[in-house]
Amino acid sequence: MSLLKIRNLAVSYNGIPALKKVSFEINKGEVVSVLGPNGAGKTTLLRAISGLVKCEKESEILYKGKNIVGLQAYKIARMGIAHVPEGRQVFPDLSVQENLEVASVLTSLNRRSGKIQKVYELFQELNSRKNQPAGTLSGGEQQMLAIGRALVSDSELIMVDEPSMGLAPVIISRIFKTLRQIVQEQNLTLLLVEQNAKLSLPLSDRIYVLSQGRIVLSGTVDEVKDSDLIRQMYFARE
Amino acid sequence: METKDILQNLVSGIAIGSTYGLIGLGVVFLWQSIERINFANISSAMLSAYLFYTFYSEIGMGFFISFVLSVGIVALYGLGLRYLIHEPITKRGGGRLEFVVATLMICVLWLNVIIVFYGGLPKPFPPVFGKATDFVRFAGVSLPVVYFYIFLVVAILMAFLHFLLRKTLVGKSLRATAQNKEVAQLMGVNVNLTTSLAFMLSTTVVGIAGILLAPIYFVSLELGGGSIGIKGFSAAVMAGLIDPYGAVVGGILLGIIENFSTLFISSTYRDVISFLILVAVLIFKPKGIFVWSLHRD
Amino acid sequence: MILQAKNLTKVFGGVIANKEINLNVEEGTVTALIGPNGSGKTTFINQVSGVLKPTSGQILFKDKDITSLEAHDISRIGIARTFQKIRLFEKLTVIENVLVARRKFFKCGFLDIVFHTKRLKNEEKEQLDIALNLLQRLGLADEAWKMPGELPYGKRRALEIARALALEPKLLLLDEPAAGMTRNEFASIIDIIQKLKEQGITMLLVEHTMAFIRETSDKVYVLNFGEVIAEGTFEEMEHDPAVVAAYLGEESV
Amino acid sequence: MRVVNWKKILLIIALALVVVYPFLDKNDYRLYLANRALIHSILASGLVFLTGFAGQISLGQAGFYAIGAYTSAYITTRLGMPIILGIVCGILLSLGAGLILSIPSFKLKAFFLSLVTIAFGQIVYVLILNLQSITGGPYGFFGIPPMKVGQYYFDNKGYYYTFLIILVLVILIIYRIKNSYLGRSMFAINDDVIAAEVCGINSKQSKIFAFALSASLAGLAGSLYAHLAGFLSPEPFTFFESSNFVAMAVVGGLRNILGGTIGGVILTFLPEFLRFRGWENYYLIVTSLTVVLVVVFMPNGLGNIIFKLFRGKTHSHAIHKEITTLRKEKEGGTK
Amino acid sequence: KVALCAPFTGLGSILGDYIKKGAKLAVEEINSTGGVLGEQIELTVYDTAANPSTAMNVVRRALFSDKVVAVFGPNMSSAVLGVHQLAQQAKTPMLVGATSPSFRFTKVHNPFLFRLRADDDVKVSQLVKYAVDVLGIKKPGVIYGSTDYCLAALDVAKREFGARGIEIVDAEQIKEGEKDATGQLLKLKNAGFDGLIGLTHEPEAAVVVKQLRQLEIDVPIIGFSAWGVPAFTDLAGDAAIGVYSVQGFNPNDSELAVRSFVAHYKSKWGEEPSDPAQAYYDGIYLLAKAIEIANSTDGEKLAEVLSNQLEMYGVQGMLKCDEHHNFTSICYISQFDGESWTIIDKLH
Ligand SMILES: Nc1ncnc2c1ncn2[C@@H]1O[C@H](COP(=O)(O)OP(=O)(O)OP(=O)(O)O)[C@@H](O)[C@H]1O
Ligand SMILES: Nc1ncnc2c1ncn2[C@@H]1O[C@H](COP(=O)(O)OP(=O)(O)OP(=O)(O)O)[C@@H](O)[C@H]1O
Ligand SMILES: [Mg+2]
Ligand SMILES: [Mg+2]
Repeated sequence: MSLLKIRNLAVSYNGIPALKKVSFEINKGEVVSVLGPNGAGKTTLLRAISGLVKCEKESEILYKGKNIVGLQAYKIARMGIAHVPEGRQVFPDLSVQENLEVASVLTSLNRRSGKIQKVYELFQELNSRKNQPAGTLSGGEQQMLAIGRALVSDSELIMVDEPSMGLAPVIISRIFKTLRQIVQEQNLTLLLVEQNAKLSLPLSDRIYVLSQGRIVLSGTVDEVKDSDLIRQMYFARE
Repeated sequence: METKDILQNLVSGIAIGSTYGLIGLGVVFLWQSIERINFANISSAMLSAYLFYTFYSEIGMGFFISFVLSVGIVALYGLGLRYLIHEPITKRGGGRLEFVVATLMICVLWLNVIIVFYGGLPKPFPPVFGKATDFVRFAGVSLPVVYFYIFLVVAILMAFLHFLLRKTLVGKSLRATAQNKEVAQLMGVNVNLTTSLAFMLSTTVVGIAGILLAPIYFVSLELGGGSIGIKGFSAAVMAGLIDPYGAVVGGILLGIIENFSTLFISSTYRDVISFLILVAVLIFKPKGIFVWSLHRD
Repeated sequence: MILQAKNLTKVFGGVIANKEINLNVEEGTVTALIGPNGSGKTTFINQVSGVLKPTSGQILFKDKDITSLEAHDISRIGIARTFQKIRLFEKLTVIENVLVARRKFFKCGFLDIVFHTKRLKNEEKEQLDIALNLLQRLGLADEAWKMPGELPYGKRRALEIARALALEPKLLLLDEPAAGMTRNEFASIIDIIQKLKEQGITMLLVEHTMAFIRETSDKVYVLNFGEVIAEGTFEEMEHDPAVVAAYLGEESV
Repeated sequence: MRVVNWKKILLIIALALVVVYPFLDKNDYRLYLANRALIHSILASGLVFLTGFAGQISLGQAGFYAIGAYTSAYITTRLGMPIILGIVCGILLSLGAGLILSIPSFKLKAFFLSLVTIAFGQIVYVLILNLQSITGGPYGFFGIPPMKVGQYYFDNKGYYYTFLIILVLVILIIYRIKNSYLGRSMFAINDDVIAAEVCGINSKQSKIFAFALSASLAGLAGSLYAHLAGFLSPEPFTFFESSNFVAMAVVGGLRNILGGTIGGVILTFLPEFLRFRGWENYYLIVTSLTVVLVVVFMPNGLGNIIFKLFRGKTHSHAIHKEITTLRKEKEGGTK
Repeated sequence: KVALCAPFTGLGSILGDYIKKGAKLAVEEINSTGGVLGEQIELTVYDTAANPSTAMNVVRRALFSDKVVAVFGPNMSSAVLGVHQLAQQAKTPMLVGATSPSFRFTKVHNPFLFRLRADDDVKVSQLVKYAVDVLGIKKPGVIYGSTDYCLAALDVAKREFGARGIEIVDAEQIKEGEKDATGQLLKLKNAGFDGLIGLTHEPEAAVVVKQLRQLEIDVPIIGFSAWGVPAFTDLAGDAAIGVYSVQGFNPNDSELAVRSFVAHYKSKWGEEPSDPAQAYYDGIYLLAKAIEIANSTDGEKLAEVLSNQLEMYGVQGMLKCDEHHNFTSICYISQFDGESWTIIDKLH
């Protein structure tokens, strides 16, 4: 059964449509990538799922069979959907440790510190900055923290908006390795928005390509890998 | 001048300063949880004092019931501020300044409402915290009994708020909400609840303060604005609006500065002196005296 | 040498973000600054642009000491920058965002404003034209009257670059200009950078995308823990074991 | 050819009414109030500039108002100098105070700054109370000469036109500043200081300028008030008066060029009109309630509503008239 | 049609209530017995917010817009000074309860301005006299407030002590709203004062006496008129026992007129009157009488009658306009015994 099923999702800003009747689904345990040029509506898609933007009437977002359209964002988060927003939005005046603690609200008490410890192991850069206000971290450190926050929650579906943005190559490969690992180990589901197709494709089971608010291409990685569209968009110079 | 007198002056300064700190606690708490300065919060002190006066002295209810009732009503007042003022302003795109003006005017509104119902005359506060002539004397220094209740409550509230904000998940969620409401929601924080909590707790704190301060400030309009408001605000700001401890220390510092400028410089210019010191502190330590860490962009 | 940093050091509390950095930028070239996260690249740019004051050391621009100048003075003598975390004027329209940076080209004074002279009107019109042209060059002409908040990430980046260019800088500091772009989008940024280079604008850029660095840079500096650990051409750096270990990782991208 | 534009006609009628008002209403009390409203409008316009355009807060504007008032009073009454000199000195002195007060604004964020301004207001107030030899202290300052031209001593009518002209000039100047590169720079600083600095804008200079301008306008308003009233006492210069001024700016609309005027007029007349029989206690409740309601339900101020009525839609603030026309040309060209 | 301008908000809101109640009582009594010249008195109440600038607005309104026959108030001396010329301009009598000597007729020469209470010059002189002659104070210390009311009193006190060759050892200010006077009192103590002269408003008076008790400073305390009212003793509680005050009115006076006024007032408002209530009560009667004598409501005629012809027996005894345009100069020296003020002396 599909974990997340979206039908006719439409979103518009001030009357200008950003998503036009998008439909797709994600099965449990899958890694799905969403690709698309700037302004395609990728971020909007994630924001609509987590309840941060209003959808048009006919939209349907079924999570575990339950329609979550119109629910408040925190309720959606509590159902097990984690969202790493675009542009590393940390709580600037909270320390690194406190940022992670707030994110562990939904985790059962006895596992919180263990999960936080895991994040520090994954991102040693953060370990030495536990008590630094997150607003003073470097760009990449903030991005690590933002991803780390999603990892400490007990969510089943993790949506990540451009995780590689601003990270050093070593870290990026580390992150993608980790993502692959935890998806397998903990039977998580991952919805990935990532411009770096070279990184995200090997990780993904299926791919959707968005353009101007519509899904223009979809399929398993092998099906779409050689399509002109993908080549042109992501591997043009190689 | 005898050392005994100087000691007495110091103790009195600490005492009056702790009343500023008590109001400052509410200011810091609200700032930490929604990043707003709420002048209407100052009215909570006056409202709870008048309510307590009505329940206890006029209707004749017991101390405990009167206390709980008045503080409870003031807590609801906090909720009202949220839904009737904060939310509509935010929804219509108003910012902090609009909120400040609205709450300032609410402050004025309450003053006038009290005048209509109770008149402008200050009312004597019932001697629940000792009579006007009850003093504790020690080492040549004396203090009205009520201050010991105040010290106790200041200590408790300060520790409680500090613990809440810094050590509990609820407090951290409150602060997270203040800094980024949207992302806090993504973490599963019930922003709705935390915001209500922030408003209610801050009015409750100031409401409790009101009842305790009434023996000193009388059940009067002065509890609802003017100098105590500005001084409570100063106490909080001196401490950078960061920490409950800071608010209390800031308040006490202010009290001491005031009393010593009276004693050694001039009673006429004491406000000028204490405000100049305040401004100097702010210029040299723009984020408050207890804040050292540098923030960047 | 258009820019020289001499023993530049910046300390935050206990953290040494920049440690005695010596760095030179040759006029007319594109120099890249790379390094792991938190190695002090943004801190370096912040100091050159005057946003942060160095703890010690010196910054020379065209052989003049600019260490103690304020940010607005530095931007006026020809150093412009973009921010890693985009900072646009969200309450101004796109075109106004660019016009703000044209401030230094206005010659009219306060009295011109009060009396609303012809001269001022002409100047405003002139600057508006220049701004519109700039937007056109960066593919933002259709968005000129929108608010920045309505733009997707990529266009916000482009707008930030347009705003920096509006200062007509000699030296342009770019902090991760290609972050969050698809490949063919950053191809267009590479184009822009090459065009600017042809126009004689010197650039210092911070990027984590190696393909981007490879295509654009003449020289690369590598930072680690606030120190320069290597410098040279991209090819040299790509194979420098220290750089690979600290930054690129084994399976380099 | 064109349909008659009734909005324009209405506007012209309204303007005409403003101009001939003193001849229509013989009531000395209302005319006096109108004069006070004009003074408040001048001051509140300065606040609109400071807060709405430059993003700085002042809860101590009554301090500048007082400095202007007492300076002019002292110079004209005690030193016997001409009134115009008194007013100029009043403006200069409050400008000086504004310059000093702008220094903390370099470092302090909004609410820390607002406390400094409150402190400034309090300090001025205490000084008025205690510098009795200069200000008369709580007894008040008496015998301030009225304005005159030649042998004509101003009555309320004379004041009305003088103040009206001053107000119009003030608004015109603020309007032009707002729509110039200066105004744009201010909005930019307001949005993001560091980004603005990097764009070559001297944020300190802008803040100094904003404080100086609003302080001078408050000083000007104060010295006009001194001559209109003929006597001064400390009470009109308290913190609550300062917050009343801010309320005027907000009620009128902080981002609206006429915000100060609209707020100034409304908040001067409203409490007076509410002095119905038997309402001596209630009128202030109603006034403050009105302000609360306006702020809560129209945080952009009444000015915006009025503008909307006349324009159909509001302008996004810093869009210049020329820019708009140019834009239309450009759009027309591409189509 | 009569205007009453008094402070109901702001600092002076303590007084506004008394003033209104006193005046209203008189108006109702007169109206119920047929009014004046067959017409009912219509009392319009205006709030001056204890702010001369607002007072200016409301007096203008009363005079030029509502065109009243006479104005009662404002009750603040600086406000009176600011607005009395308007009354002259409108040729309308203005009867005020403010007590500062600064606007005596001999000083401002406004034939339309009258005062309903003994002015502070009289009261404070009596206070000083009592302090020196009876209490034997040799080194007076003064604590005073920051309003014109307090400062005017301070000036008189300085003059009167000076005239007796006594030097005030120290004068300290406590601003309205301050709640800690430790510094001030310690300074007075260090100056070696042997008696406290209190020239502050009611709440500060309460603060001062409480802290005197706290600091165990044992000196006679004598305060001016703001100290001789229930508003002070209620707040100060036991700390006020033994305090002397000079009062303009004392409800315990055994005079018949006082007793009947107090009884009426109590039955109407359920509380004891204080001196502003009495002053404006008498004031309304004065005006009514003047209108009857003048047989008109013309301002000039009324002012003429008020200043020259009128003699009336009011609550305070015989009321007649003196050369300062004051109607009375009666005052009492009283001492608080924990329940009420016992009259020690009644002075004319
Ligand atoms: N707050 C907003 N107001 C108005 N329009 C918006 C807003 N946010 C996004 N849009 C518009 O919606 C469209 C989709 O934007 P979205 O941010 O979802 O794109 P994206 O695919 O995430 O792009 P990028 O890769 O640059 O992040 C864009 O055309 C954008 O201009
Ligand atoms: N105000 C501050 N207080 C404390 N530490 C700071 C402060 N500002 C920066 N730092 C630290 O200095 C280091 C250098 O930061 P900087 O932003 O220069 O890194 P960067 O090289 O730009 O990294 P990235 O590639 O992730 O953007 C970081 O470890 C950061 O945590
Ligand atoms: Mg996006
Ligand atoms: Mg960086």
